[in-house]
Amino acid sequence: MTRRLAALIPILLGVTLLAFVVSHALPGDPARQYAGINASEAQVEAIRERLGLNESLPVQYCVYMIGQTCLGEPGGGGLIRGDLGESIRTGFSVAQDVGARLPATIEMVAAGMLFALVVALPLGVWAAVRKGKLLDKFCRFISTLGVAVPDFWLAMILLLIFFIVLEWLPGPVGRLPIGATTPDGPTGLYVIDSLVSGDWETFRTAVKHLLLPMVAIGFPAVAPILRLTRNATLSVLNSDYIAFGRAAGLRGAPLYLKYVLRNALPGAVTMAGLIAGYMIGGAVLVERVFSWPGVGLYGYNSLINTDYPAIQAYVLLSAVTYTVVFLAVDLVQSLIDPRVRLK
Amino acid sequence: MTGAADTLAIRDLTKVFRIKTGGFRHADLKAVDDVTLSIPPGRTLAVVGESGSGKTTLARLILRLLEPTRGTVLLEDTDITAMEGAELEDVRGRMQIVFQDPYDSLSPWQTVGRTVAEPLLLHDGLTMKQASGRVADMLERVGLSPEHARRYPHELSGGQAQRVGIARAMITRPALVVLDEPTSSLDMSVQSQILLLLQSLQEEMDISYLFISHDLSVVRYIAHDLAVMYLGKVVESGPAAEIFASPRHPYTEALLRAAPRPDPAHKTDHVYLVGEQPSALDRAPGCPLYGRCPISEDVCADTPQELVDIGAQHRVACWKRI
Amino acid sequence: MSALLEVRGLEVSIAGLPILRGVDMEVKPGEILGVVGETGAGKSMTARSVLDLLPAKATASFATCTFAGQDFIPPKARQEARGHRIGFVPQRPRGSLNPVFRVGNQLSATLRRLRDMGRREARGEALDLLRSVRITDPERVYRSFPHELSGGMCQRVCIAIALAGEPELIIADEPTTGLDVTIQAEILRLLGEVISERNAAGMLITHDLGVVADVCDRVAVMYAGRVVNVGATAEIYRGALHPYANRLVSIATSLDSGGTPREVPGRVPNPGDHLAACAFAPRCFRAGPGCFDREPPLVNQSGQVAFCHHPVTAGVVPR
Amino acid sequence: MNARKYDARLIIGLTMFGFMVAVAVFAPLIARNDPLAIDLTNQFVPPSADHWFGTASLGFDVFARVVYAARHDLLIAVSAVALSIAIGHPIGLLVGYVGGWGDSVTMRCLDVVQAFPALVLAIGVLSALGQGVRNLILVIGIVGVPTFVRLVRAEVRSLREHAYVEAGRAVGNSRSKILVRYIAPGTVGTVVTQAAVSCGWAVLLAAALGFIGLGVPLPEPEWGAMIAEGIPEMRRGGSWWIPVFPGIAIAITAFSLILIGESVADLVEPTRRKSR
Repeated sequence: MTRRLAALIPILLGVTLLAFVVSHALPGDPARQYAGINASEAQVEAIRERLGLNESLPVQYCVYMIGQTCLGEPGGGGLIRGDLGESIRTGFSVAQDVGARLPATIEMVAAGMLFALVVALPLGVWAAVRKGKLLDKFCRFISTLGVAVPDFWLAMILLLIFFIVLEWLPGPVGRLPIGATTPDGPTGLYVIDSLVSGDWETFRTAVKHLLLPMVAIGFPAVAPILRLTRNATLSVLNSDYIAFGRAAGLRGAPLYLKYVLRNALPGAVTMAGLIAGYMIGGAVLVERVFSWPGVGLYGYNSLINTDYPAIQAYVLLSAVTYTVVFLAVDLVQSLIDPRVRLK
Repeated sequence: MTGAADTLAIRDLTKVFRIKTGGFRHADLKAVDDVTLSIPPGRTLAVVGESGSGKTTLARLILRLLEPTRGTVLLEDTDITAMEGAELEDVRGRMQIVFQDPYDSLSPWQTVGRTVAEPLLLHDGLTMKQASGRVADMLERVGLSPEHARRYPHELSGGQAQRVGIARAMITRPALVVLDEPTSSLDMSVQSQILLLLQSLQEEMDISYLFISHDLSVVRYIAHDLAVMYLGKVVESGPAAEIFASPRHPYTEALLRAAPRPDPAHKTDHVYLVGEQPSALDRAPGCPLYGRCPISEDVCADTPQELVDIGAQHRVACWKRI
Repeated sequence: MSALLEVRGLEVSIAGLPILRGVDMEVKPGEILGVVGETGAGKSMTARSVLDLLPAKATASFATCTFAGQDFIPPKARQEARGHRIGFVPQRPRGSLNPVFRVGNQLSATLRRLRDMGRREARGEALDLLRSVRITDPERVYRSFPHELSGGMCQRVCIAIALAGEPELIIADEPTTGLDVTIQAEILRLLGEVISERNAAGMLITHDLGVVADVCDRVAVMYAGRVVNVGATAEIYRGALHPYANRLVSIATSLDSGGTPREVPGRVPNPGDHLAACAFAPRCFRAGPGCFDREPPLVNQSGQVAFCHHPVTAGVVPR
Repeated sequence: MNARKYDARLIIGLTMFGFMVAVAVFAPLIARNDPLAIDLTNQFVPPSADHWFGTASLGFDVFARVVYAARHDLLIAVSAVALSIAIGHPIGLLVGYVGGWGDSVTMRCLDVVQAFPALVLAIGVLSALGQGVRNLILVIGIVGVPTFVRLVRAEVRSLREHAYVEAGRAVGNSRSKILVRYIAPGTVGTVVTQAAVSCGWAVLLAAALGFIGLGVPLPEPEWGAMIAEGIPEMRRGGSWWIPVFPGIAIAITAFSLILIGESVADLVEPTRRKSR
């Protein structure tokens, strides 16, 4: 446990270093991008000075990590104090901006994951049991197709069908209709907050708004989970211990279900981690389509406004989140797999 | 035995593996522990032991596929222990190996002809064309036809693949061939074919064999001399006939008693040793068999046992059986 | 004496390739039958057919199949016999135990299923079973995961599971391959003992003639999907009628005595290979022209049965 | 016995991919209209005989743009994957075979790179480097490197354990010869398989970057950017043809490539297992 946590430190350090390199050391000139195309050379130089871009790279990294302390000046700041800089566009600190938008993304990704699991797990087991039959072939087709369809396109197709043609679900206006009061609650997840406070009307609206983003972000994850479940189930079904269990007189669905679930679980957990990473990346696309006010949309808006600190923070936070999710997966893994536990 | 005439002489050969035991701790595992052996020209020394006895590691050390921690290896009176690079690659022409799994020991991307010719290309500087005549001869010698040279390993049966492995090992007429369980993954009827082939090749080319096996019946047939290993130690060595007739070490005795024999009148004696072979990490500092041995006494636990000659080259590492 | 298990005319093919081509075999009450043969001879397939545990693409048909007088041709009868009437000891003991459950759970789950026991009762019985397969510290083994046990210990657990349903027949499929020599001997003796303690019968599948000589009362020698020679162990080792069986025994015994083995030329046929009327004819030292196109007749001599045109009878010295 | 079934998948994949390649190569013959032609009198026209896929803003012909975009998207995907292999394959071979210190450092570096979701990393780098086809290829190629390093490294480490590698050393081959003659050939199959799948991913990644405005600069046609044009139309409630057709083009391309990769993997796997 402590070793795993210890192994996390160099990775996180590397992540910050890479994020720094991407923002400071690449051939592009951030100051010029900041200043815009029409800025004079003097303006660019002023910005360069203000951002500390005239210092040597190691010093810049030091400032980036631990703030002005590095230059012997008061003022603090730096990554380790949670200072991600100030957004040029909104004027707030980036950490504050991101914090405000995080629940929206979490709500969407969690719903998407749930959707993917609910669809893929039973289908995967079923496809394995009926290996080679029509259903299995159909599942294989779907899983290949699912990987090939871009999620942002799927999002628009869903909108076309359910919003424009059928008019069943709301359009791409975010989490609630424009002007609606947001439910108060501890989690910031509207579906849960409204449920807790018993506000049924808001709950229904929130769910309606969540449905399409959920499917759009969850659908690409169906394929890998389905495939993993199918293969895990097959390897259990073809294992020596199932053969021996049958020879010893164990029979029927309980045997399979218990064995398959228990043996396939470690693999499924790993896969969930990978998919979480994929969704964190994909969020920017789906949020863009649905105007979903999450971290991804924030990243996108920062991008088109060349809001430099915000973009860097967005990139860095995605990586840190992914790393932490993976650590969690690793820990869960060691709890559920006795073979890993031993090591 | 005088060292001068021997094809192979190894002295105090030792291999220690560093094993991670969790966290940042590790332990030293003595896979091969102070082994001294020699093989005269044209003779077969069989090294017998169960899995974990260190016999395979010993073979890898002799061939310099693994680096020994300590000790020396003399091949035809040349010390090869410290050889490196091109010098070592050269000496490999004089010592060869035949592996247990015939398929796995042949590169799936090379034709049989190329595989068999490779030692000639590397050591005699021949081209593929120049080598092809000798390859064809060698293939015929091991009971294949020259047209097998164009095939790939997956087109061969197990027995044929093992013949290719033998052809590769013998084509440079080496002084020493290590046979690492060469028949144990083959069917019985094919097994005897390979054994007969190995024997006739030895007579023809005067090669020395180091024959690694756990199968006593095969060893009884092919070996002139025998070394029995347990947990990295040689516990008994000497002429094969002598050891089969009167085994002295309790472990050798246990092996011989436990091996089922194809004779309904002979019933195997099953319970000679207690329990199962421990990990080499957990063995007693004295006799490795301590704890399982039926005749052991307390002193065995921490008194190391040296091989002692009890006459006629028969040596045993057990103070109670000298 | 009527047979406990009788199989006649068993044919199995996998994806259209014939694997078994008319196997006749019987196990008598209280005896241990050794089934011997090389790779692809069909030893395991025979056993699996009896338990209806063939691979998915395989099809099997019997002319006769009875167990203690009961018709065993309906697959359901064979399925219901698993564990209850026929116990099975596998080839790879460690892989045969589920890696994520403790072995004690696996054993007591089998007991609860086969003997309708409650949780606590099953646990007690499981510990007794572990003791009966000579495990000295059953409590510890009960709590262990398979990867924490040695191969020999896993095989003892598998034997305990095979015994859980108090079966009348125990089929062991190469139960000692992969185990150390000294452990092999113990496992074989254990198998022999638990079979006789329970007045059960045994079928031991192996390629090792030493193992057969050690524990089996009778031997069935298989070649290319058929039983070619059956007889009492002593008779087979004294002089098998079928040239193939004869050669196998002679190779084993001559190696054992340090003598030079006789050579059997050629290789074991693969499924799908074209076979002569007598599949062994191309490799046989006694084969005549008839062997290739006429089905070999049944020869019944000196307590043995063999299918052969030119059986090795007394007085004929095999070349 | 299953060869026929896998062949069918491979044939479908190859046919579909060949079709897309043909579209890219023969774009001028296929599309009658100029993909860059502006016609302000014919904006947002639904599909018709003149404009098979309708027109977008500025009167762009969607059909011509979908067809010409194949050139950009395929070029970017194929070049990027070639770049990934050119960097990743040798590194994987080397660190897999030599192991030790260099291996650990390389793997930790990969851990760091892979901690970033591919799209997010590409966004970060592109926002610094600036737009352009060459930068797109560079970024997508680099994002794909870890996959190949890991894949080849894992393959090398398992190949290394085979007795034939030891046999190669025992007959006197040098270590470099072992790597080239005995180990490298064994990695080709998996690399080819992964190359096809990676090409599919690259198409998707290129389109995603185009979608958020970091792709091929306008007015050059690119599938992802064309889909993005449809977003404002969504709220207005029309012009379905603008996003639908480029999306289908992406899906066909990615689907065919992934199908090729998967069926080749299934074909390669059993023969490899048999030959070992």
